[in-house]
Amino acid sequence: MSTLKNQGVTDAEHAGHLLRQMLRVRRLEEKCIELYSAAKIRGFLHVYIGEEAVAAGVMEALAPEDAVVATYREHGHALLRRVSAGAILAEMYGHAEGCCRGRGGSMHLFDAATRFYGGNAIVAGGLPLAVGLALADRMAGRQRVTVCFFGEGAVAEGEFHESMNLAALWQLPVLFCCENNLYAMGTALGRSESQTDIALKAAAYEISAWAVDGMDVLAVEQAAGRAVDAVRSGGGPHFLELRTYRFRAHSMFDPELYREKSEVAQWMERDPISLLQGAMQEAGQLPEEDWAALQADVDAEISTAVGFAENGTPEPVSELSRFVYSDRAEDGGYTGDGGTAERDTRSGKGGAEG
Amino acid sequence: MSTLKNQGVTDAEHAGHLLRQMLRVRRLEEKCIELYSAAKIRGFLHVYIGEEAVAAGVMEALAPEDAVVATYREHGHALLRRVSAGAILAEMYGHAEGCCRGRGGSMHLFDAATRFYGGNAIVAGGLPLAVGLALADRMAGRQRVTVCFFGEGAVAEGEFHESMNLAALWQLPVLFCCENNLYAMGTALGRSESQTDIALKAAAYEISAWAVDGMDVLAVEQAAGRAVDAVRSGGGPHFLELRTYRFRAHSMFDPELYREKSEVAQWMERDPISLLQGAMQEAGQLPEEDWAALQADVDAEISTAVGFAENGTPEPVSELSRFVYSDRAEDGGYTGDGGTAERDTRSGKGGAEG
Amino acid sequence: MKTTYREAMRAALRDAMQRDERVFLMGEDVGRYGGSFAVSLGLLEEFGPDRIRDTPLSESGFVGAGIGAALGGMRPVVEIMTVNFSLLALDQIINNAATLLHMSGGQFNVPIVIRMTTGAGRQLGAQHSHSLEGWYAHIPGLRILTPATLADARGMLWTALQDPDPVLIFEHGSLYNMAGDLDDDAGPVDVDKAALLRHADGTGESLTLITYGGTLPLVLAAADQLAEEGIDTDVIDLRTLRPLDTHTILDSVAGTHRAVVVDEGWRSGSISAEIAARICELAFFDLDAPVERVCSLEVPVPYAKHLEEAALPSVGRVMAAARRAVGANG
Amino acid sequence: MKTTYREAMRAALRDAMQRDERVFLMGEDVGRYGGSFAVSLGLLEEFGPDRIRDTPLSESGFVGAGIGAALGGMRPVVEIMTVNFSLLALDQIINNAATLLHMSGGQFNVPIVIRMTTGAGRQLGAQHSHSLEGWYAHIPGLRILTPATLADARGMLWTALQDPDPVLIFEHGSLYNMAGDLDDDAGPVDVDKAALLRHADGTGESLTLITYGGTLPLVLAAADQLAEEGIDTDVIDLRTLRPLDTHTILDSVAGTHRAVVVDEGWRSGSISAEIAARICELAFFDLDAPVERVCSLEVPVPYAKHLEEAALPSVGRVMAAARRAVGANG
Ligand SMILES: Cc1ncc(C[n+]2csc(CCOP(=O)(O)OP(=O)(O)O)c2C)c(N)n1
Ligand SMILES: Cc1ncc(C[n+]2csc(CCOP(=O)(O)OP(=O)(O)O)c2C)c(N)n1
Ligand SMILES: [Mg+2]
Ligand SMILES: [Mg+2]
Repeated sequence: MSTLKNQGVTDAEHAGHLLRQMLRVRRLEEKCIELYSAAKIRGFLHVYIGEEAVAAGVMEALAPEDAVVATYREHGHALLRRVSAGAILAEMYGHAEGCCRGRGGSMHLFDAATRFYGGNAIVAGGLPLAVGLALADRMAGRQRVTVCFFGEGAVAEGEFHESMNLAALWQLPVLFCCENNLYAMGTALGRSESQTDIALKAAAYEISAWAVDGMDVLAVEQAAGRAVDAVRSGGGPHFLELRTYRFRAHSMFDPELYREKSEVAQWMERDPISLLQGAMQEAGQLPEEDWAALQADVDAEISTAVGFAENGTPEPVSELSRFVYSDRAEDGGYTGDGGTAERDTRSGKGGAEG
Repeated sequence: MSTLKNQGVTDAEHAGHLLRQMLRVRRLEEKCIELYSAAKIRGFLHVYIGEEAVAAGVMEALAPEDAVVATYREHGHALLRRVSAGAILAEMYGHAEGCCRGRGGSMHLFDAATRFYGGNAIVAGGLPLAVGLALADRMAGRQRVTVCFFGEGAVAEGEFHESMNLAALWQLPVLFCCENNLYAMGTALGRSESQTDIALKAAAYEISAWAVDGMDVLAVEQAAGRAVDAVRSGGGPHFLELRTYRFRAHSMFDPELYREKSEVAQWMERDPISLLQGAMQEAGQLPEEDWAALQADVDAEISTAVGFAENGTPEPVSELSRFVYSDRAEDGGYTGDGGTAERDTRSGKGGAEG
Repeated sequence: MKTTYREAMRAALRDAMQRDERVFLMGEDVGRYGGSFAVSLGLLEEFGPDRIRDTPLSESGFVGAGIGAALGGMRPVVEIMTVNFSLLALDQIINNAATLLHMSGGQFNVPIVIRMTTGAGRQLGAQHSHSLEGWYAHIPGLRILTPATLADARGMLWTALQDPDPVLIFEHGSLYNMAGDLDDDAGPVDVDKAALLRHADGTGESLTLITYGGTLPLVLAAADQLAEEGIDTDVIDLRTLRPLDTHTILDSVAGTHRAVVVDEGWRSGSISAEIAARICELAFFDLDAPVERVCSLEVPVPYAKHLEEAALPSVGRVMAAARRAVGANG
Repeated sequence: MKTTYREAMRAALRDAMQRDERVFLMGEDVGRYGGSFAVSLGLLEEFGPDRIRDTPLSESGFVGAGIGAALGGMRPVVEIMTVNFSLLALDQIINNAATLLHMSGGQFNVPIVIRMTTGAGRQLGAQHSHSLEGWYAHIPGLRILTPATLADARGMLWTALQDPDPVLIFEHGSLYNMAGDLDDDAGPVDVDKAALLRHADGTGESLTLITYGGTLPLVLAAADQLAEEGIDTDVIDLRTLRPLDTHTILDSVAGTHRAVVVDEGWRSGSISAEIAARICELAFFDLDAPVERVCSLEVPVPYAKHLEEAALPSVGRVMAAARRAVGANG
């Protein structure tokens, strides 16, 4: 809060940008819920409502050449990493225009252009990938940063431990962002960790780690900025525990038996969007008409995106077996470059029938 | 050392017992190397020479109803847990008289009678088992302790992390004994852990943990005694880091390229057997003839064991498919009780041909 | 009594907990959340948090702990939320649960039951749609059960708990809402025999359809439609994938001389391959046509509905295979 | 040039490191220890600790990191000490390496090579004797290579590194000391085709023997002995288990009308089952006898030499199966 009151609102334009970013995520997620109820989106759907300040703050600290690894609760991360809302929604429609041509769905958004490495539906499954991306940068002598988002539930997985140790041991340029929203599905943090101070756990690997108010977008941005700078300048891995809360159910199937409505209500008083909006209003930096315009803008973006998704086309079933192996050209080389592949001189074809 | 000088040698009889225990392990291991060279023993063989004080000290603290889980370097643990040297050697001969009827070999010694749960050739693979054994005791309201031995190399595995957390979260009666001999095969601790203070790592799970001079059997015994008492009386999991050193190669195949001979020599000056022997002699508690008698005793035990193993018989090949599933009796019930199985009323047979 | 597969599983859990105090359920969100597929809903209130034990996200750790608890005299039922996450626990399942009895020369059996949801069909994408039960059936030391009916959902758990050795129960996610009638006194079932759910009456062309689990409903539907075309089928529900009940399969094929195996796993190295291989080995001179396999296409299961449907076995594909088998009368 | 399988693998690694600076080797004890099977001995001195990278005991972590490094433009060769420990990394291999390309709609391929020792036969007991390469071959998105000759040990690595997708290389532990002659200019090899290592000349009864990896030497020995008995064999070294080169198999069986498949995996659900099923599907009316399978007995591999030998395929068992196949001329 202090950040919001004292320092954040000094740059009204920037604050407005952050407010917009959070609102874009919020509206996208609300739209997803609506579309899910209308059965336009299927599968599992996990929304980020309440946690927008985390992705919004962290993404500000990144450069285009950096990499992002996220979880199945990643619509917001994709959007703020500059994957278009249209490509995201089209993906959830299962359309060829989706960012993964309909093969990934809500939990598996990917985008090579923005180095957005997903979308991972295995809890903690993205952490080793982030370590490896950072290792590649380190070995190639590139000054890039890899940011890895994951929930506090992932901290109990062995892969968390192995990833922390590898990153610290090899001093890799990776920023771990633990979105501590206090629950892993229905399991409260205190029921899953003997030590609930997550930043302290990270510090036990000799990783610089600190906890941040994840409802305060300016605090997140500041902390992330510092951490990313340190990582980029060779300071080794850093770790942020972002204390936040999910306002909605875990997924569309969750009856929320495990927490009190009053607890949710209490956290909603610290809605990251309202907090920033309120602080800006108090400081006279958000005239009613600007706020209205901002909302209208965002609504327009989302409805354009829905239109894009609605008008999408199904990926032809004839393409089903593509992308099991990389495409090969007539001459036997590989056609797609998938970010990393190159042609070679082999002949034959890797078929989908094993 | 202080322990040895000040307090250990006060009870000469007990010190003599510990000396004997360590010597039994040493001689057994030396015999294993000899038999390996003679091709009587095959497979992988990992000896415990240099580390005897750890198993000797810890086993003193245990009651018969307690449980032990160890690693592939477990001949000494089995022996001191009261599995006979004959049954151990016969196992390595692949004989029916072996403690696992020849199916386990050096890395897989088991003994139901003494609740010795192996022998595990997967690094860290025994830790979750130990947690589960302790959970069973906890749920059944039994005041038993499970002791789990593992090397410092296991600390990097995800299963270490998951086991620490579960044990601490559920406050289970388990004592973790990390045998920190500074190397995992050829990998020095500093090359595998960002934080090399293992006890500190354990403490990060809110587990009471302390480091002990693993070359000082009295110090180990004292620490283990305290820890086991605490565990047994409901104090939750405890953790000992036992600082020791392996004097021999990792296994019979290891050319030891990764460490200096001088380092080994330096550690050998702190040979746990010589240390205790020296302290006792200095205190006048180990007359030459006692020492000679002790050695003769131990030699006799080992050579009887070799005789037992030599005279063993191969398990009939017709029995090969047994113990894939528990035996079923004529009436369809199960015959073996394997410590836990009971008869039931099912018919049919689980065959080895899937 | 009207019930559902989910309720039958729950009744089986409740029953087991009541009958044997060594039984407990452990897994992610089995307690306060009510089970990710609501199977254990209400059991926490009935049996308390010790016996309906929520675990952290630590598949290897808590499966291993279940094995240890089994060694320690308990009868754990460990729930892995879905088969997809069981890959994290494979070391414990294969290197410990499946091997301890043998390695210890018969001293330490492991009476653990591990339940998990399996299968695709709900647009969950590649990482959440594996059908690996047939793959698990490769491992000696494990028993693999695949309840596909209400009676088996109700009965297999207790039978599994009586087994002194590790048993894996795979529950196909699409079955939980299956509703129907179940005897009021439904109880433990034999798991050693496959079930012949439909018997060709000898009129018309005949054929054996072999399947299990999530594809049983579509195979039964295909059988109905095939009957209308004059193709008369035996339908075998394997029920147990390891050990396989080869006898029931061979008995049927001896009568029909043709077989189609249907499973949701990827074709190469599927349980269907094993069944086809066994039929060819043991009934070679009985067969009038090659054994047909209907499996999933060998692609990571895609999210989009039309792609997912195209990747999975369907009534249409089963019927096409059946027609091929019958037409191939050589 | 006289060489060994181990040296050929080492030469391949050295060559790859020299040719492409993106290539690096990572795994437990690949550096200072010299590799647990001494394959990488000396490479640390030549290429330094960055590119010959010792890892902590963290199979899931460093395999996942290898996948990430591949995504990041490197060409990692990740060594898992043995297949037994790869179970700890299965989630990364199946849920990430094998699926990312598809899930991302073709955007992210994963050019990783994962090498591991496989197999039994050295009295290492149940936890250290798995033969799971055939089991891995079930997974779409992976390519599975099993070099069994010096030429393949020398040549498959570079070919694998040119593959834009994940390749797993299984090296049978019993092959490392195999010595023989290798062309001085031996280099990359095609991996799309199985090799016909011996061709039945049409005199006498004929038969196709199909195998790969660690059992190739014993199959070749059996072929020699069978020839003396007047049984004339095609011997196929599969080389690649996924995708399988079905053509080479069918071509041979079209000539011999009989086949015996030999592999060290457990029989149920083995790669032999898949091969037998395919032959029966695609060459049903060509076959004169059921396809025989010679696999490991379905037990955790025991330590004792006589028990282990009895559990594994042997020349004697291959010959018995061959005689059965020939005698079963129906
Ligand atoms: C390895 C694994 N185990 C279980 C699951 C099922 N699951 C999906 S999300 C989730 C909770 C994760 O909680 P957390 O990491 O805190 O992230 P949040 O959902 O709170 O953002 C669980 C248990 C999974 N996807 N992967
Ligand atoms: C999961 C796993 N990875 C690798 C190995 C191979 N391996 C056997 S022992 C060993 C070193 C273990 O070192 P440590 O835990 O310190 O025990 P120590 O041998 O020093 O007693 C390794 C890497 C294994 N057995 N299991
Ligand atoms: Mg959470
Ligand atoms: Mg060690």
